[in-house]
Amino acid sequence: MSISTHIQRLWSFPGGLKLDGRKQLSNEGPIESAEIPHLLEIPLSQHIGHPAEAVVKVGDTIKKGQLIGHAQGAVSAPVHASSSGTVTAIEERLVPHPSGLPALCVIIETDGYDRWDSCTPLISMDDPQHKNLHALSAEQITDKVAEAGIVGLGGALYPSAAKLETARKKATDTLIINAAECEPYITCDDALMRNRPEEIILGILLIKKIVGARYCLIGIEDNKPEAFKALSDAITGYERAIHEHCEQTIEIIQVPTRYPAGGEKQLIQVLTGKEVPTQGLPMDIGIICHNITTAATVYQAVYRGEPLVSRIVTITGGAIKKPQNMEVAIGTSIREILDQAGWDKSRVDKIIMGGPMMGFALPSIDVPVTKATNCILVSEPGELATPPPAMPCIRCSRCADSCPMSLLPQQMYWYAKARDLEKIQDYNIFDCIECGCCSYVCPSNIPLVQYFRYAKNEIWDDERERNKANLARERHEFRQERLEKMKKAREEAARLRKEKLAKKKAEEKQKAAGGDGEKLPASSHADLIQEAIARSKAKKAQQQAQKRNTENLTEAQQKQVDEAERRRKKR
Amino acid sequence: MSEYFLLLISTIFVNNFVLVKFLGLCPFMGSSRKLEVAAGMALATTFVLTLSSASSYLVNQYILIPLDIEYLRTITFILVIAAVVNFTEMVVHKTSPMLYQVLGMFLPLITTNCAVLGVALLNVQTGYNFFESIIFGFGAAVGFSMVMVLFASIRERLASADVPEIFQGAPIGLITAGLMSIAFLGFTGLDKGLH
Amino acid sequence: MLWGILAIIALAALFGLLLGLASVVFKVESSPVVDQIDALLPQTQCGQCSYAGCRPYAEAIAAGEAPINLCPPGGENTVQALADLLDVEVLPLEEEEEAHEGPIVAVIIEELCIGCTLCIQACPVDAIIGAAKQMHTVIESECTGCELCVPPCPVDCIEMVPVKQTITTWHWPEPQYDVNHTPAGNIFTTIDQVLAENAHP
Amino acid sequence: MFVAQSSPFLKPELSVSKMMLVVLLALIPGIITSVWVFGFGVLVNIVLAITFSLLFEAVMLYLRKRPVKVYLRDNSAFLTAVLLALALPPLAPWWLTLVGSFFAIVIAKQLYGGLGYNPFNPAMAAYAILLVSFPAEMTTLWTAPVMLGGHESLSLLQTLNYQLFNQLPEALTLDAVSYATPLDVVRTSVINGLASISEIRSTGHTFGMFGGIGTEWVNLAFLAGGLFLLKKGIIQWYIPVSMLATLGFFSLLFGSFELDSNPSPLFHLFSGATMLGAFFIATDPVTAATTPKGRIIYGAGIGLLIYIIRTWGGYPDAIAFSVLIMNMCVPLLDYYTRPRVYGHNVDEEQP
Repeated sequence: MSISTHIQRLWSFPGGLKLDGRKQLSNEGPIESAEIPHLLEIPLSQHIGHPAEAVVKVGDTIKKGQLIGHAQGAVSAPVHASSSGTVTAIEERLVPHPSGLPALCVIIETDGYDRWDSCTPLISMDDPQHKNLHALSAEQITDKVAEAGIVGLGGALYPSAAKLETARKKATDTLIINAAECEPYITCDDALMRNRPEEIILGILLIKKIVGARYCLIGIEDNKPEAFKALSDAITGYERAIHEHCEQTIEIIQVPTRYPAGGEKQLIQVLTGKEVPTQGLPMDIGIICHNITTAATVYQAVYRGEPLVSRIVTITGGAIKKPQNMEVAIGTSIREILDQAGWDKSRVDKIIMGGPMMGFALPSIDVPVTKATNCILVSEPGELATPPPAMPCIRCSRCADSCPMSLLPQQMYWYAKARDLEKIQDYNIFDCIECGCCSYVCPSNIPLVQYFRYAKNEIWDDERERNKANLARERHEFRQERLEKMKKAREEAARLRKEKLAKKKAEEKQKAAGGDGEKLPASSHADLIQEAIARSKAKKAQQQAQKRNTENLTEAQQKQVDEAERRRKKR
Repeated sequence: MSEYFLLLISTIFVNNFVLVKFLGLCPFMGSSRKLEVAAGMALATTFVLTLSSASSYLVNQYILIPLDIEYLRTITFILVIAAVVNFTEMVVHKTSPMLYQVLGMFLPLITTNCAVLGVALLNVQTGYNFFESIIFGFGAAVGFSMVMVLFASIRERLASADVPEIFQGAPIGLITAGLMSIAFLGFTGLDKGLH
Repeated sequence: MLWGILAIIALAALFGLLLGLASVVFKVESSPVVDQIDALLPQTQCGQCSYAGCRPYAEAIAAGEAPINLCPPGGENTVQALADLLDVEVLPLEEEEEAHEGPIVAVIIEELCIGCTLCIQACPVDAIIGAAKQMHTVIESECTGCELCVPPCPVDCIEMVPVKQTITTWHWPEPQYDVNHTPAGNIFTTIDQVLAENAHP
Repeated sequence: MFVAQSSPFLKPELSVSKMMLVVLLALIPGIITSVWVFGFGVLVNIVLAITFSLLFEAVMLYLRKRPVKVYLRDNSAFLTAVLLALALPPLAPWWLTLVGSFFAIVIAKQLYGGLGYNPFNPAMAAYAILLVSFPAEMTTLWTAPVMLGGHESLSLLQTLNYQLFNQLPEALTLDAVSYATPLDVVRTSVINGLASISEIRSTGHTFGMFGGIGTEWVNLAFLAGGLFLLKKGIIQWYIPVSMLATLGFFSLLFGSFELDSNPSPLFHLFSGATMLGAFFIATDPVTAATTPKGRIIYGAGIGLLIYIIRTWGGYPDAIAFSVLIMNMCVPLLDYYTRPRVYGHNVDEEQP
């Protein structure tokens, strides 16, 4: 059933939570711009897939937007310098990751000029009717997106070029732009929609052109009316441009506010009623889903030629004096942007990157902002929960009722604790999107999401070990065969030699027997040995004799020989 | 016909072989650690029970009574059961080697399993005819299997329960079996009531 | 009395015949269980189970001669998997020497190596490349950490190094914070570094 | 080392002890009507049961080296004690409650690992063991409902005196005080063919307006408590509705063609401990099934078993046995009634 121009009805997803959005803290006011930091630490792996490989050397002077790490392999994304300066080091530095482990970063000392590298936009800005958009081919735009290092900014961090490429090949008829932003506190998409709606619309047109989708839907939660209005006005503003390039206009639909409506699978289910097949992709049902910030970044890459070097970050929480949205260069240390926003150090309880439902606690604040940083939440005591120790599970099934994927967290928890990895896969643990609803509603305060992450990792580790063991077995068996073959070859050679020897001896004996008939036929064993000894003594004597052919030497040669003799004796 | 149905109900629920008559406890406790193993064991026991119940009736009716050597009943029954068990062992070994490897120790045990011998002897004692003895054997087996599978599923869940150290494994299994038999006492008097 | 004995003998003969027939019909070839056990073993071929490699150990287990807890590299998981497969009790692993947490890999110290190829012959999975009098090195991805190459080396230039954990191999620890065993200290996300700094800047 | 707390970081104010407290709150109307109808024995039982249970729980937790205070405050032992007390006969002697509490807390719960691990409902396991081991005390010590008249009702002191020291006031004998429960009367008369329903109704001792005399009000109070729990969301509708519907359906089915020997559905629903069983005992989350489909089958199973045992079985009120038997089937039910997960066998329903 394809969707007609206007959506007849909205579907809904099971479970989910009614959360206090707490967005009013930071959704007013313009997008501030952060100062240029003194030092930039740009991690080389800010995306899913192979990390980028550094192309600059220590000491190079680089300009803003210049490539510092090119992509490796099919699924990878390049990394660019977010300000001009000199590369002072390429080493392992702390990066925002729950493990607190370091990763390879390019360290740039900025010179403050912030000079842009030569940017090559594909289309010029001053083209009101956007006629020349026709001239552009889908491949050109995709290459530009790949070259600009654009990744899914909704949190998935999947290189967008690869995703668009596969979507273009498959029959994708619906493009969904995810502007739901269901996590509490986070308002960076909201700020973008209010302040730069035209960038978003043009970005969407570009993506629609690449993917060749017939319909385009923007899903936005109904708790952001101002953003909805700003986007609708922008759509009417670009009415003619939209009609120019696609039959169906861009529809913007308000979905009910319920966490996790912003999940890719949940938004698809709400807008189209379709379900993404398990372990499959939205493309399998002809849909592709992109975050709204990613669309705006595509606009910047194509229309302004700027790679992805900065990001809008919401800085909010009880301990922040003035919560706001700030455009920050990637690589800036979080400590600097917190100082800029102003935070009351004595009332800090938790510092979290991302939202309170799916974000993680930062190991330290001297870590850089990366492409994934959409929000820094600095909470005051009492604002976020520090749950008491977990009590045993009483199987009340509130978690199962709240699970948007209708899984059974209480059973999965039971088997995760018992490390029964087959049974937990029977309960489809890999369909869990780690949204946190089950941990939220659990009356015994059990950290269910951490149990499920732990179980998933254990299963992956098991598989990796299984493959390693199989490989080791194959190598071992191959080695056994090789040794077998070598032993056989050696035996073969020994047998051949013995045969040859026996044949030779038979001939000798036969010759000897032929010479003096009356010699005893069976020469006893001892005689044979005597003969052998005699023979070898003769040979040695003969060798000894012509060891030193020094008869007709010239005078000079003779002196040299004596010289060598003396040296040899001395040693 | 309702009389056969009543016999079946009373053998399965009212005087269940494991929980009320306490026969066949060693395979019940021994191979109920995992559900698949318990199901395999239950299947094998059902096969053996029904077959040996029928064949022991025939042997008794057409060999022991005519030759009036009833005093040899127990030995011949054991012989019959041993034959049936060996036959089953071969069938299981052929059909699912995995089950055979896992059941390994318990399959010959069925020979001396008191439930199997119990059925054969009870058949003769209560004077069931051929069809009734098959129903009785089958009912006993279904009762045994049902309780075995339920018990195994509970024990599998108890495997990761926070049971105190000294009670883990068999002790908690026996307590659970005790509670199950008390629950089954709820069925007492059902067959008299149904009459 | 006589009839009784005769009847039993006849019955026994009859059943013997029947069983002989059945055993022919239900002939069974070699038992596939050995392969299943072998599939669970970590294949390090290290011989710490006093058998010449994983396959012989699997055959010993299948034949019932060897207990299931002789495999230190496999550790707790292998014992658990074998116990599940064979439905036997989970025996605790004998921990003689200190168990190194995390996988280990052999590394050849290049300065000391004299190229004697003794370790190459000792390695059960050909994970060491090199030739006589040439530099030897261990292929890290292939090495199973079985430590068989350490003793034969005349100049002791092989060391066992734990594999370093990176961001991609790190994973969430099992949650330990429940009411029965509450760990010391505050488990939650108060970042000690930041708070210590702020409390007394 | 930096020990990370995993997301989510938002938590509503909720805990197991609060949930159990709300359940206890919902029990209060039922308790008050019981005391009003059946005398102070019920109250004495409750107090005794609570003290014994908490004592046993504390001792067991100490022996198992578990933090005693934390677990005691989760009110689960408290709730088990009250449920057990409400199931015991009002004049039950003190040692009956002691043995009952011992079995409920020590054997049926703590030996399995305490809260959350016991496969059998502790209160019902204890009740079943008492019913089987002390049939005399469990069936004869019921007191007549107050609205029946003609029976002396004992004051608090007299009840205490009887229950603790087995002494009755001089004028009274046990028969004068005790009374056969409606279910027991119906069962003994019908099974042995002594009298038909209409004859029993005429005696006026057994049938009240819509259920057993006296017990109908107690059941009504528990029904009210149960509906309160449903509204507060502590329990879901699956188990009570499916249990009561099955019980009603079968009593209607069999009642329709043998009117004289089978009591009406209302009688079944509002006598004995049906409502207490449906809303408070069967819905114990630890021992009940967890999936919606599983819960419907679990409730239906209990309803059917209650009807079978009450009509043909050997015991008058079969709540305990039915719950225990269905508890045995819970692990299988949970495994085979898993809901369809998002994205699984998706092709047919795709709009």
